[in-house]
Amino acid sequence: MTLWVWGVSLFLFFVGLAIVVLRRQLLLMLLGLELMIAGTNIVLVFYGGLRADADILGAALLILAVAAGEAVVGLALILRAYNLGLEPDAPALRELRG
Amino acid sequence: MIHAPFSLLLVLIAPILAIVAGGFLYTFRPRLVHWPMLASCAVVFLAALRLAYLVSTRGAMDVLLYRWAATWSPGSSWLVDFGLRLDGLSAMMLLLISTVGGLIHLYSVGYMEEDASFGRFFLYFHFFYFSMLGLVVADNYVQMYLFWELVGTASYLLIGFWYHKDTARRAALQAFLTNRVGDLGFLAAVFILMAIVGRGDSNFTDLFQLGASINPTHLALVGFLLFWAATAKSAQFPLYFWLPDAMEGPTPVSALMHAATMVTAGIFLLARSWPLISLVDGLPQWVAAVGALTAIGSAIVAVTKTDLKRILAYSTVSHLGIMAMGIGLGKVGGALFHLLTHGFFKATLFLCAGNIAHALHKPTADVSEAGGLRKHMPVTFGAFTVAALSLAGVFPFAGFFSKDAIIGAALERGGVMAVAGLLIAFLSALYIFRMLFLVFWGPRSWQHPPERPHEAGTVMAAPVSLLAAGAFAVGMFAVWGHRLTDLLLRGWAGSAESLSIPGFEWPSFFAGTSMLLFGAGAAYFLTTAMPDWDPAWRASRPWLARLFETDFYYKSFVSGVVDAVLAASRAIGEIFDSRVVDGAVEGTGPAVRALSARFSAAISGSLNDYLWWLAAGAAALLGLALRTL
Amino acid sequence: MTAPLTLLWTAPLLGGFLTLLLAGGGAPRLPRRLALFFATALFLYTAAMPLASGSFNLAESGLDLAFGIRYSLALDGLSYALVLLTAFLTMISLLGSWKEGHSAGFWASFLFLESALMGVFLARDLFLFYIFWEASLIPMFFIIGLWGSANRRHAAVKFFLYTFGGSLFLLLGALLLVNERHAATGLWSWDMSGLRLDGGGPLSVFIFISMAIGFAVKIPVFPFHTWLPDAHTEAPAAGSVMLAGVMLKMGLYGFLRILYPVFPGVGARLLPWIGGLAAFNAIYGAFGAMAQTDLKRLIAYSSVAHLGFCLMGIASLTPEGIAGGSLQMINHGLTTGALFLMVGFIYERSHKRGLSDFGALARTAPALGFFFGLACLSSVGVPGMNGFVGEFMSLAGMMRALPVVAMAALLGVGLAPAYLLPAFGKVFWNDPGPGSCASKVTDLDGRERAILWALSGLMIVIGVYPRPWLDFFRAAASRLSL
Amino acid sequence: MIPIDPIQRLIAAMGPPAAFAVGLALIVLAGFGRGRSRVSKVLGVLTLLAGLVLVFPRARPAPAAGALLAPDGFSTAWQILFYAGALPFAILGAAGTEAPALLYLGSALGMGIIALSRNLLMLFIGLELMSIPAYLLVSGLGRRERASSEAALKYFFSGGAASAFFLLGIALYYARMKTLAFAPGSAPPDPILGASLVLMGTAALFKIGAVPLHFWLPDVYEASAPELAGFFSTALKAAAVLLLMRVVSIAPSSALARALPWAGALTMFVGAVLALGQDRLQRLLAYSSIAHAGNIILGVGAWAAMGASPAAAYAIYFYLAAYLFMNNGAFSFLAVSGLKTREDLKGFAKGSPVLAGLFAVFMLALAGAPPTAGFLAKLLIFWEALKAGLYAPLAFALLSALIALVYYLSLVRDAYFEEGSAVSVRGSLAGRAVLWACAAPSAALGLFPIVLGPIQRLLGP
Repeated sequence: MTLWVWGVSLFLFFVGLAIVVLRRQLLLMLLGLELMIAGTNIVLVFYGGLRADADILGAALLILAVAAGEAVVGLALILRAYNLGLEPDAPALRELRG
Repeated sequence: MIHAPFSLLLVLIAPILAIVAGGFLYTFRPRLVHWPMLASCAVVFLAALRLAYLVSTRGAMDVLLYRWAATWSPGSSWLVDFGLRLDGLSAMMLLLISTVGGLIHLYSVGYMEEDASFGRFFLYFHFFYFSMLGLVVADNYVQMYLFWELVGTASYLLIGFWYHKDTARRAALQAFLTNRVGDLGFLAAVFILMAIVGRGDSNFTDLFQLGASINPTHLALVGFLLFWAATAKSAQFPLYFWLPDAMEGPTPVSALMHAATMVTAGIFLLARSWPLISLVDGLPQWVAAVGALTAIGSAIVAVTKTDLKRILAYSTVSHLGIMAMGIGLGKVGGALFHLLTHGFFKATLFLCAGNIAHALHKPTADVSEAGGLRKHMPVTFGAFTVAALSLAGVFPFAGFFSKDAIIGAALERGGVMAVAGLLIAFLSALYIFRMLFLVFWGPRSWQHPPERPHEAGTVMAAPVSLLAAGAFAVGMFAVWGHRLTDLLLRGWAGSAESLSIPGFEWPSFFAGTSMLLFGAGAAYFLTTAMPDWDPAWRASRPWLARLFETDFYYKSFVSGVVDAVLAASRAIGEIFDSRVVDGAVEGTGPAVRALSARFSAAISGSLNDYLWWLAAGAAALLGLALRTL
Repeated sequence: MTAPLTLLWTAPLLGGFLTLLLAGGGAPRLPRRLALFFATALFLYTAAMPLASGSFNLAESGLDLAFGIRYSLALDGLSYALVLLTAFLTMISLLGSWKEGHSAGFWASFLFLESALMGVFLARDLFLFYIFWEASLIPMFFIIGLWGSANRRHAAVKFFLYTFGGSLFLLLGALLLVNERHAATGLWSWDMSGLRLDGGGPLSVFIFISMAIGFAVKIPVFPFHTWLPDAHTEAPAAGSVMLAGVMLKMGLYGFLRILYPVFPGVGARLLPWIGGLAAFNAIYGAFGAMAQTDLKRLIAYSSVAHLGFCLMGIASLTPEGIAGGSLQMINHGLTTGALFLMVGFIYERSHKRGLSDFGALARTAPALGFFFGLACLSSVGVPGMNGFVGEFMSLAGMMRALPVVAMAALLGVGLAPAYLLPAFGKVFWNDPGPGSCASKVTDLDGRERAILWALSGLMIVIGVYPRPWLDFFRAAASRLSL
Repeated sequence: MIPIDPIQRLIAAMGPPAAFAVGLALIVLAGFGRGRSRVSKVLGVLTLLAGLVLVFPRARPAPAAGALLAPDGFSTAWQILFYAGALPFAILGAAGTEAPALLYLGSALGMGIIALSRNLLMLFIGLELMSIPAYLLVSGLGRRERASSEAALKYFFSGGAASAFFLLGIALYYARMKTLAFAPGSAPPDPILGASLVLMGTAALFKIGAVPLHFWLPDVYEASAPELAGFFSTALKAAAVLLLMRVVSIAPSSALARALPWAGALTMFVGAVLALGQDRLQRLLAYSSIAHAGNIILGVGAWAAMGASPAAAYAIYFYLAAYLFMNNGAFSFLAVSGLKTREDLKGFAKGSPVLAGLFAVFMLALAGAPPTAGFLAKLLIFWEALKAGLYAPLAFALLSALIALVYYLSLVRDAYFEEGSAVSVRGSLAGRAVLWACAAPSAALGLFPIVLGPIQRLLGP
């Protein structure tokens, strides 16, 4: 059971990572980030149940909240970029380099 | 407190005071600079006489002046003392230097009268004189080396005195550098001796007492190195070549250098070191061989030269060779005797040459430009003749006695040395009579100068005459009274036999005089009987001219060595140092910058790349963590 | 005065800041006057110090800082000689550039430099030593970079980087040394004096070599010498004087103060290597100098050769060698200082330094010719002048330690006139060629003569009677010799 | 034992964060009034100062069992760095609205929480609380809007991914240890735990700017206002270092700890080499901060290798403290002078000698030239590395120090030796005050390390 949960969790994490690394649309990348966090959270929730640890469930909730806050900030940043006329696309963001 | 005869201190103090006074005078009255110098010469001459008397009555003495340098450590102390050595050898040298040097000082007052750098000349000149005085009274090798180098330095300044002349500049540099090559030998010998003594330096008396107890290998090394030093200063093969060029300086400089101050230093060193040199197996033979080679070679070259001073310069080289030969044959006394007589006649000859050049308004004269000066310059002619006869070794002129002592020893030794001795006698007569005939009898060729040649003024003629008198008389005085040998024996650390000077002896008289007559006859034949034969004969054989021009190609070899050193310096200083050593330093900058550009290119600006590297970094760390699974 | 040694390095520092602060007051001459006042006062103070206390052995009690670092200063013969040299040459340098219309920063930089150099020679704590050692780079960096000649920017950066890089080896060695001491005694201490590692283990050898590289860059020893010609050539005359006169000596001082006392065994073991390298330096520098066409560059290479002799004497580990090598440091400071100053005077008048840019200066500027010739002879090592004494004793020492090396180094002695005299001849004797600047070079004025008389007088005095000067190094010589 | 009342306990435990909460509330309230920009600026500075004062507890009670937050010597020492490091930004930047003050106070609050945490969850929250305002600050406070926006996005996504790694590390830790609480040396040697520490360490190293996790850093520093980059490079970096140390301390012989010296060597070398090629000053300083990060990471590696030696901790702390002054000074100089590229710098010393002098002090200090603070900082790190036997990384450190000197020195050369437009800049009073306040310790801290003596006692036994 533990292995299964770990499997799913890591799968989600690495899919998220792959999205973040490989995809170019910023919104999709944001999704990837959330996927990484959510994937990890699965393990925490699982262990919380398994070990009847209320603290960890609370922690999972807190992490969700933080992730949501992060997502909001991410969206705000993307929006601002869009408003400034930048394409919401990773390869377009290459003014700074070298 | 220093316990020394005041006259001994005076020998050094008087010139120093004169130079300091002259230095002050120089700044506001440069025309008066010669007065303190002349006064100093007079004082030194009187002091030398007094010292000779002191030595012969009271014997030799060592005087400690002061401790020059010293260091202390628990195990050992190291020190170098400066002192004065007064013995027969130094007394004789002092007499020679003060007499000849003083007279040349006087002569210079006339000779340099019109030169713009009159004051500077006397400052340098007296410094030269002072250095040589210091050299002969030095009490140990370090001190001797000190003055030895000062002599070289002064000669550099004086040979290059007319520095507007390219040849003078070159000759000065050549003289200094060649001497430096010899000095290295001296320095090395000093170091070895100091290492042998173990506690720094020691004066001659103590050192020579060590003599036989020194490791023979070390001693041989020291002996050869000292001889090497002497070959440079006394112009022996292979380091003789600077001397003929050194006549680029004013004539009084040449006279002083050839007669009293510079080239005599090497012979003096050999004589001083005789107690060591005589202990080394084979070294005296070497000295004799080198001396003979130098004497013959340079005499041959002297025959081919036409410049007055150049002939005399090669003649000096030849005579120094004779002296070295004498020392090598164990006749130190004879060699020193010859040094003494040579000082007189060579000074006379140079000053006469100076008179001639002066009369012709040239810095130096060629035999082809002179000719028939007999009537116009009677005093010069007389002096020159006396000195020439002395040089050639005509009985009873001074040169005869001293040369006779050496030729006699050569004949005694027999074999190659005997042949060499006779050959030298022949050759010296040949070149000096050739010169005499050409200059004073030969055809006149000086119609063109604006005014007729005239005799030199009294201030120049008087010293010349006095020197000529010396060139005549000093031999008889020294030999028949045995005074020189007696003097030299005071404080002598070698065998008494080495100082003995034979009196008149028939075999060597006949041998020497017959060679002399051959030489004189040959000279007459070449210059007067068939004056055109020699130039024609030589003109038809250009290789021969080249042979003599380059001193049997030896000069070409030397300039090759110099060029090689210069090329090496360029290779190191211009190419190796800046391209290789510094190139490695300067090259790092561009190399790191290139690396920087590489790294910079990796930061592409693409967010995906950034994240990829982030993941890769994490993966690498993870791999590291799991590797230890 | 309760802290006479602290005063030695704080006074010039204070003077430097004052000079900078008072610069804005609209009195253009004030900074240089102030700087000269401080330099002169400090020199007089330094010179009077042993007179007042009867000895040049002084120590300050010290103050513990963090990390085993101790603020401790002391003076002994070796330090005193170099401190005196620093004070003297700083004063001379300032006087020598008196007429150059530099800003306050120039004058202040020399005081800052003096402060750092004093600190180097006074410090008895490795850390303190290193701080002063490196701090001396900063003023010199600005002196070269701001007031140097055409290629000064490159030279300044190269100087700083190269010597800093060398110092990193020194730092590494120092750190290892402190760790070693901790391993041996359980004490964290950077104190120099009580430190002695007799064992010649590989670590000791490593530390020795590492620190030696740091010092070698400064001296400089082949192959770490290439910063020097650039720095010397581009620096203003006064900067070159300080650089050659004092800063090169720091490396040798390091050998004398740190390496040999701490590692007597290793020093003896490496004697052939260091001695050989030193002898090579003497020859290499001479060959390098011979090829130069720029007067300053030539003198710079001559420094390489001379410092080779110094190092050789010290490395011989005989009393006469150490004393001679140390005295040669002072001699080189005076002689090369005088040469650089005179090149500066020539440059100030003509803005040229090439050997072929001049000719017959001995006729047009006889006083300059006299002093230059005198300094050349001293540099050549003509006896009777200071240069000979140091060279002679260094060689004598090496002759006892390792005759082969001394014999090889004789070649360097022989080559010295082969580069200096031709250079002298070209500038002072040769006929001026076309486009020569010789006519611009007027003769020395009174101030310049006075400076050169002071330097030349010392050259002769030391040469004729070196013994009292050798006394400075007596303690070091007897302590360090094998 | 004297009983301590809960309020006192709270203030003792987390006085500064509490103060920040109050300060934040006040600024929000002030936002309704007039002149809010100035008021919020003053309030922000006052809050930071209050935080600095409250860092020092009058009594340090033993933490309650299972406490999420509890002060110790490290937290006290490091919080000083955070709040002092934020001051130049608070004084120089943050104009316009109350938003910047809110953001940096929030970020500082996050740092405080990192310092006080005894629990991985709190560490994570602190990390996020520190980072999220930082993303927004970058976006909002650049001189070039588009570039700032781009940099903020890059920062956000990289940082988000790093946070996710940290989270995964937490999950692994919990799986293995059954708790989120951590304590020094509490963990068994175990590959799972090793992986967990590595993942958390990655996030910390990312924030420090270790190679190859450094790509975001130059972009962010370049696009931010200079004073903001100063804040990031000092306070935020110090927090990340403490985060790394907390993670490493869980198992000082883990793979992470053993990798650190090499990571440090790589970081300082690459950072120094990269900085060498830069013409834009802010980017150059960004790379230079990577090189400095390498030294610190090496220090942390040595600290871990010697079993959390107090001396090494102090070396790290001293480095961060010196760096706080030098780098804030350098960035503040850019803010005050308005210089952008090396071309602008040429001839600067002619027009503005005083500012140029301060600049030279910062550069020499950053280069680590004695007698500046930067020298002692580097020396202490090298010394610790030597003590720990990290010879090869130390060789890299020496080499990198030399390379670093090249670019700092060329900047000084440009300012002093090159010809150029001699602009005369005086700077505002606040600007000059900040510069002098940074320059004095940069120059002299190395000579008087005794000033930090009390801190040394905090970190040591």
